[in-house]
Amino acid sequence: MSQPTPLVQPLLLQFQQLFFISKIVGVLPQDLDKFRHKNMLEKSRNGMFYMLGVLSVYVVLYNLLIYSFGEEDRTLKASQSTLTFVIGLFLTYIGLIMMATDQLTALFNQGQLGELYERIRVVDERLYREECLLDNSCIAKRIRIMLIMTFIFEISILVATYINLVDYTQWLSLLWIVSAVPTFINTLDKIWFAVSLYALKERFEAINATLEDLVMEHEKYKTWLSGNDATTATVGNRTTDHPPQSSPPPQYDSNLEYLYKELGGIDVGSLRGSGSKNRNKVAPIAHSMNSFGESIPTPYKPQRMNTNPMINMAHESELSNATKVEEKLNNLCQVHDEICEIGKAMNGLWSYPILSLMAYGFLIFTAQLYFLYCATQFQSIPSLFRSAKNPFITVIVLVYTSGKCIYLIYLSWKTSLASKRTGISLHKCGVVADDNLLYEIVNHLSLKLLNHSVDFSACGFFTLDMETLYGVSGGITSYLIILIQFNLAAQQAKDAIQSFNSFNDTAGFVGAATEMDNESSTLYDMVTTTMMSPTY
Amino acid sequence: MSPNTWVIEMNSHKSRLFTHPQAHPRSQLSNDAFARRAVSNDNPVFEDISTILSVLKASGLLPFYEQLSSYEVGPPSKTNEFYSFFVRGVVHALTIFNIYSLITPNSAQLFFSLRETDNVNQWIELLLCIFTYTLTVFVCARNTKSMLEIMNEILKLDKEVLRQFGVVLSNNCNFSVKFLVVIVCCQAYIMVLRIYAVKGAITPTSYILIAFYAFQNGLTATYIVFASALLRIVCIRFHFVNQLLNAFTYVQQQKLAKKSRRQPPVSNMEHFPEDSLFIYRTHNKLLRIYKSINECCSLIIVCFLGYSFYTVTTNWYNLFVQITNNKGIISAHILQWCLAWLCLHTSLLALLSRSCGATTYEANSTSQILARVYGKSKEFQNIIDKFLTKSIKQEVQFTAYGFFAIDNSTLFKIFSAVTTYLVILIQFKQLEDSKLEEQVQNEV
Amino acid sequence: MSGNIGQLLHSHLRFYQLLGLHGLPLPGDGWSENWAKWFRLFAGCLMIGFTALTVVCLTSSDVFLYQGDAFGWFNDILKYGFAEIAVFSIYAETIWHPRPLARFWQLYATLAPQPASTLRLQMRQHWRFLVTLYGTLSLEGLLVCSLASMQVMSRHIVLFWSTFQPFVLIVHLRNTQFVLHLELLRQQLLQLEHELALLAEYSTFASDVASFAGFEEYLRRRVRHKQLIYGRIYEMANCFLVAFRYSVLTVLLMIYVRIAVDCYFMYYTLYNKINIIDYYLLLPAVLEIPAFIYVSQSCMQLMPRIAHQLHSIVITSPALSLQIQNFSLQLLHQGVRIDCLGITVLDSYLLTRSVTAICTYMIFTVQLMPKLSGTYW
Amino acid sequence: MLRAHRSWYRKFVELNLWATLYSSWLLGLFPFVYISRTRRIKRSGWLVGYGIAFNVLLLWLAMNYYEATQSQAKEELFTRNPLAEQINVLHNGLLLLTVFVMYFRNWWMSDELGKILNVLLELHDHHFRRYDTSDCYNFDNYIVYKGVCTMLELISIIWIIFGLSPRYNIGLLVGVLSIMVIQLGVFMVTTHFHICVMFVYRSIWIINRELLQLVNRLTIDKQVTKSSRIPKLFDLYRRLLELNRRIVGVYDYQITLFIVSLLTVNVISIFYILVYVVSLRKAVTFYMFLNFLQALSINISDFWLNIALCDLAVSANRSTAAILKLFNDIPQLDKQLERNLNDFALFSSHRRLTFNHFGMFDVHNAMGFRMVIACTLYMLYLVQFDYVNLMRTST
Repeated sequence: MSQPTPLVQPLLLQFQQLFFISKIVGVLPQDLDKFRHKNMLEKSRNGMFYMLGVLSVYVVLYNLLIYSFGEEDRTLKASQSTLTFVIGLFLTYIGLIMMATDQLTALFNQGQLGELYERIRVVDERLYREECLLDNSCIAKRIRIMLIMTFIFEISILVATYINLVDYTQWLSLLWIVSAVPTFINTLDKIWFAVSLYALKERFEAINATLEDLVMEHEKYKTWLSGNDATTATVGNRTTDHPPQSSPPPQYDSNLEYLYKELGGIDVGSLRGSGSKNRNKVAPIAHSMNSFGESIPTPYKPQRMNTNPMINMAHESELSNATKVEEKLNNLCQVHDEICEIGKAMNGLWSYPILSLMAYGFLIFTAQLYFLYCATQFQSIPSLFRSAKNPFITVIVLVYTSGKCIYLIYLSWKTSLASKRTGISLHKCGVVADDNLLYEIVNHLSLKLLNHSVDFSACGFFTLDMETLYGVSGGITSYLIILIQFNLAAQQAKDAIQSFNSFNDTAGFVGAATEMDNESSTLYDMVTTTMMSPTY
Repeated sequence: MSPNTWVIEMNSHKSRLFTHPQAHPRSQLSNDAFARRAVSNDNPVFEDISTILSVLKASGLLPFYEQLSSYEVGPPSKTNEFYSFFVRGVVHALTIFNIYSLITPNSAQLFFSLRETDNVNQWIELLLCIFTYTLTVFVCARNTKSMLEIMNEILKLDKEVLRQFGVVLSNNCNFSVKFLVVIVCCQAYIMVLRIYAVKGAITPTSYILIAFYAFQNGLTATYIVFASALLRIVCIRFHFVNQLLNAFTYVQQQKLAKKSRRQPPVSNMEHFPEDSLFIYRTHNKLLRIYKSINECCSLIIVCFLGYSFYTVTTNWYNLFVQITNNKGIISAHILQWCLAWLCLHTSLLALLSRSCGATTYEANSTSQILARVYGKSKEFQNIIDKFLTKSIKQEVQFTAYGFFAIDNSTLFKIFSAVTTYLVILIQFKQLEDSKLEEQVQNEV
Repeated sequence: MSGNIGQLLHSHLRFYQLLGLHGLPLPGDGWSENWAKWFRLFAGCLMIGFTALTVVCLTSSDVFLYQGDAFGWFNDILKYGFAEIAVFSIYAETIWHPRPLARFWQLYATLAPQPASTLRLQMRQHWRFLVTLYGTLSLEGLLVCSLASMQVMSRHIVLFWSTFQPFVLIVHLRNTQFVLHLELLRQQLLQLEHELALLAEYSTFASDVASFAGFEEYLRRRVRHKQLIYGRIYEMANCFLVAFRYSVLTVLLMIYVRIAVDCYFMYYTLYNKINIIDYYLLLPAVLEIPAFIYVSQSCMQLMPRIAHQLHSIVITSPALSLQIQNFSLQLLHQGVRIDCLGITVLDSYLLTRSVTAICTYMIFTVQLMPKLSGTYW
Repeated sequence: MLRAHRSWYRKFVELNLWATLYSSWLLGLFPFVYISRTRRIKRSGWLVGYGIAFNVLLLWLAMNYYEATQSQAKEELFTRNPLAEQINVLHNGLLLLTVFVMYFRNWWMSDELGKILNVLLELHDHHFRRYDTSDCYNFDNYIVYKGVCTMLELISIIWIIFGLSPRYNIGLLVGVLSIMVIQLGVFMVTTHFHICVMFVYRSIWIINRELLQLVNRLTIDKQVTKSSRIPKLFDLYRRLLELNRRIVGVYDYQITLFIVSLLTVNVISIFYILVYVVSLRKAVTFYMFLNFLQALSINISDFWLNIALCDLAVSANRSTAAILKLFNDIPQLDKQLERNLNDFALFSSHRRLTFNHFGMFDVHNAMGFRMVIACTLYMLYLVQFDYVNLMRTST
């Protein structure tokens, strides 16, 4: 495995800037110049100390911030109850907890992270030997885009809040900048996860693309066997004019199907990273497809186009002899399984951060909306949620927070879809090359594939799946309604019993309600299918 | 996949049915685990959970089975059976007495509280506890035979494993003792709290009530711990099977090939057919054991879950009330009370869901591991296929009487349910209080 | 697909096209590129118009929104907002990726090369779609007319409904469009199932009575052929999902939100004895979701039946059994599963869940109501 | 001794079956006649007409004497809590709908039902008859449970109505009788469904037993490596699943409405009693409490019986797949047998026995549990709402 000159360039090559940034702000403890020289993540003691120092500094500053802005909460405490105040603190500390979780987990598995990328490199080499190439160039682009987005969001939120809602006469207000730190660090950490996940997805798609290529080659081989392109063309034209009553001969059909898939292009994404020859073959077709007019006749031009050259060279398809292709299919299957394992390992590394992120997302989303409501009712809200006083800033915050969560969920969903798609492509191979020996191989392998599972979950409490969104959104809605209900009740109770001043009791309700809710929602949002799923 | 989840002791090769030419792959899946010698033959079976077993035996929930050999237990002798009957009879008599005294005002002094609802809650809690325990006793009495069968099955399996691989599977259930201690402490603490809380002299009736209440709680909890210990044992067996299978996966094969590069690389796949037979058989047996454990325990578990759900809810509610009334100081007594209950029940729920989840995971991961075995020849592929085909979409689950599956996420589900009910309770409280306010208003 | 989708489908597609819901040029009209461009442009204009309408409604000081209390006002904003999102996503799909839709129609053309000959047959073929479309449309019109006749018009009602109804119309038409596509898919699946059933019968017949030389081989080839067809149907379903990726979600969401909100309003008006009867307009919206879900469910319910028919083929030769196992594994791998962005499967269970959810929210909001109306009990 | 007892029990089961058959003939719900020559049943127009006439008459009677069966306790409730009245109206509507739909579907689908029953008969005659089913205890038990439950329901109706309204008159009697007979009809329809399900269950149970015996034979003597029974069992299994699907299709509306009405009855009765006791501050007499309790318990047990029956069949089906796994550890099987087993396994991974009504919910324990939970929640909400009303009326 250890060649002097590696066959493939390691994935980490793309992570340059991200690693530097996260090294500076203390998201990752690994060694810097080791990374710069041989693109490897290795444990380093100094990095660990640096990170711990940074973490402690953050914590201190954050507490300072809370203290200094807690000044004006004294009045709030008087007007509201002790509890809402405490809740406010709790909600603010959630961010800190999240950040600490990220950094500590990064510390604990600084070793495994390197191994993870090493495994990915090995997988790349194996894929290379199966001549399915994949280019990591787009990953660097993605990282850049994500970083830019993060900066934009953070800066906009920070500046807008600072200018509108903080009185920047006293120098202490500069501390407000610290309030952006936890989310920023958390986002950096999540970018690592997201990009690595995306890389895995690309690996899966590369495998699918190789299988599709096998199918295509076999198609061409068959058409080549079945005679010159003229007949094919005529067949094509005939079908356009008056198609045969019974469906046309299989190889022609699936040839058509293959081409259409190429044309459809977008739906599988099977094109990405599947070798260069594939690309320039597709280019003209895609071009002619841009304005999709008369449906049937158009695709025949490309077919003739890429059957024409094939006629001259006597080319053979791998699928034609099963014994040769068996090896390849076996290897692809093993690589698939290996990637699934890597996915599981990655999920294990990031499980606690993701859990904390989801909890944070749910809490902040609910709290922000609730405090927005409170602000519209001219009630006082915890000072660290002052961004809720302005609906536009609130919108930005919500978009930012929910964007992080939803993107992770979406990506993991896509990845599992791509991994499931391999089975389909495999079966296509089997059906196209109509051969008993191959059928046996394909059945065997597809049984194996059915048992390869890559499902991303947060500590096994809930799977990172789009279905989760359903439950979470339901939870948010119902809890908001309940909260507002409590708030109204408390207000009315307050007004009702102004006359005699035993009002702490009822004012407690609001706080109590909020408190209960925060206690619960952390639990609630994890639960995609609660026991009482019919009611929510 | 840490190999020290069981302890392996390699006998000489002749103790096997078939002897392998060179170091069998499974020997390195537990290199570091040759910890202790083989247990001598005359030691009691299940010595890891002997304490909890003895407790349950003493309380008549399990029979005093005879140990025929180190790998078989027999039905209890007449006297022991009679003893169990006697204990159960006593328990039922006490239960009836308690219900009687709960209905009659004898127990009035136990239900001292400012709020009406708290008393009602305590009432229901008591009744639920009594019901749960009674049910436990009944179910255990009915399931005596099947419990023995389960034990025998496990022991037979161990015996076979020993004969086949010279491996003694230890079941490290040390957690059972710890939990026993925790339970006893919590119950004792709660008893003390209760006794201190009662004003005035305590009638013997209340003493009996309190003591028996604690006794019932403790035993139910103990039974739950016992169930999870059984599950743990099964889980370890499953894990062993998976390890055996894991030795054949392509990853291990590659490692082996790398290791034995100097001598001609000899694949150890030729053992696969006979080993696979053993593995499949064991897996089926384990599944059967798992299922029968589920059948034995599920009713009790459902009851316990309901009970602890109720307890947890009411205790959260009390805590909440305590925290939110800003009139007086928060009474430390009720705080301790609630916290004791919460920690007891939460830990039990966590234990149960964790052990169920682990076992289910191991049981279902066998097919996934088998999917990594790449046999060259056709017959190997057939061997693999026939298992995989039959395990498509056939995941097993540990269900609570079919109501819902118990796994890692159960704890969360329960807590979400708790919050849902809390919301409703609190709304009621709100309404009541505002009603009170209005009455006061009208009087003024 | 020139001429071979039948004039019924042709006319209806034209109808959708004129509303900018179907971005492809139809067979028969040449100059495809220009046509396509024009349609995109038209759809773009419609989109801009609707967006402008929303902005006006939300910003103007006139009584577009309910003025009674804050909650009702908020609800109206919700309605407009979701309607706008839905319409926007619809037109965005029409404009920016027509390709999967084109692919869908190609596949349909290859799978069903020949439409039913006469119009009556076509009507019988597509009756579900026709019923859905015309039933909901006529009901809608009827209700609007009855409202216009019976309701004493306040300015709010006039403004609100005159602005909101177009959104509702577009969204409902889009829904019927989903129904059309899914219906075509369902017909294909049904066809496949029938053919498999025929094969099964034939095999049983041949197995016990008469078989001819090479019968197994013939059967095997037929099964393989069916396998290929199934692959294409699966791709059709995929194309549907990709083509209407976002609008399925947004349309369902909009209808759902509207139902939830209007239920609240209905109870509110009954509760405060206000004589506004515009909540009757909710009825078509209530009918839309089941219509859609029913079709998608009947698609998905065909899967196990196909497997059933496949396995009821009497196996006489190892090759055949291999083929059949391959097919059934393929079915296991690529089952037709219609969902909106993977968020939730569109089967009737969704219906149950949403109904219970709406009930729960109703109860919450109804409890909210006395508190909202400023008087304290 | 035990054997004798057993045989008596069997006789009792038979009695139940016969009672069901004859009473449903009497009520005109089972418009078929058995032709012993062809061992088939066939639909007879006379019975259909009789059934329609009879039931229309019953409904008319029930309509007429409806007011007479009302008790005054309810009126107080409604005056106190208008919501309760609305709910009551809705609920009556639901019950009426249930009855209508039941009769209508029963008459409308009777043709299909006849076909299904014929297939069932044919299967029974040709395949399952020769197996001894005397030790299929669950079958007997559930038949008996169902019968007993039906009887209890009827008794509890009488008890409630005469218990709540002590003023007897002819109208009351007629009304009660007609309502009772109608309810009996409803129960009969559901009983038909359950008996069908039980027969399906027993057939699957037989298949399981056969498979088990086969496994044992193969494991015991190594010589036997082939068997031709698997394809036959597979075929039977497939046909049973198909049959089951059709049965569920026939009884969709009936069972769904029945379950829903049972649940609503429970929720609403608890709600009433709570309102009556808590916010109306009526002292509830012990007799009344007992009355309420028995009605509730019987309803719940009947509901649960619905669930448990289906769950029984489903679990039996699940164990079929588990039994197939036992074939794994038999060393060298015949290729043919292997292939058949694989087909069987694949099929069972594609389709399994579910009682899925409209795809909305399929009936098993988990679903029943959820239903119960949901009902509890809704009841709590209702009570809350009553509280809210209390607040608003009190000031």
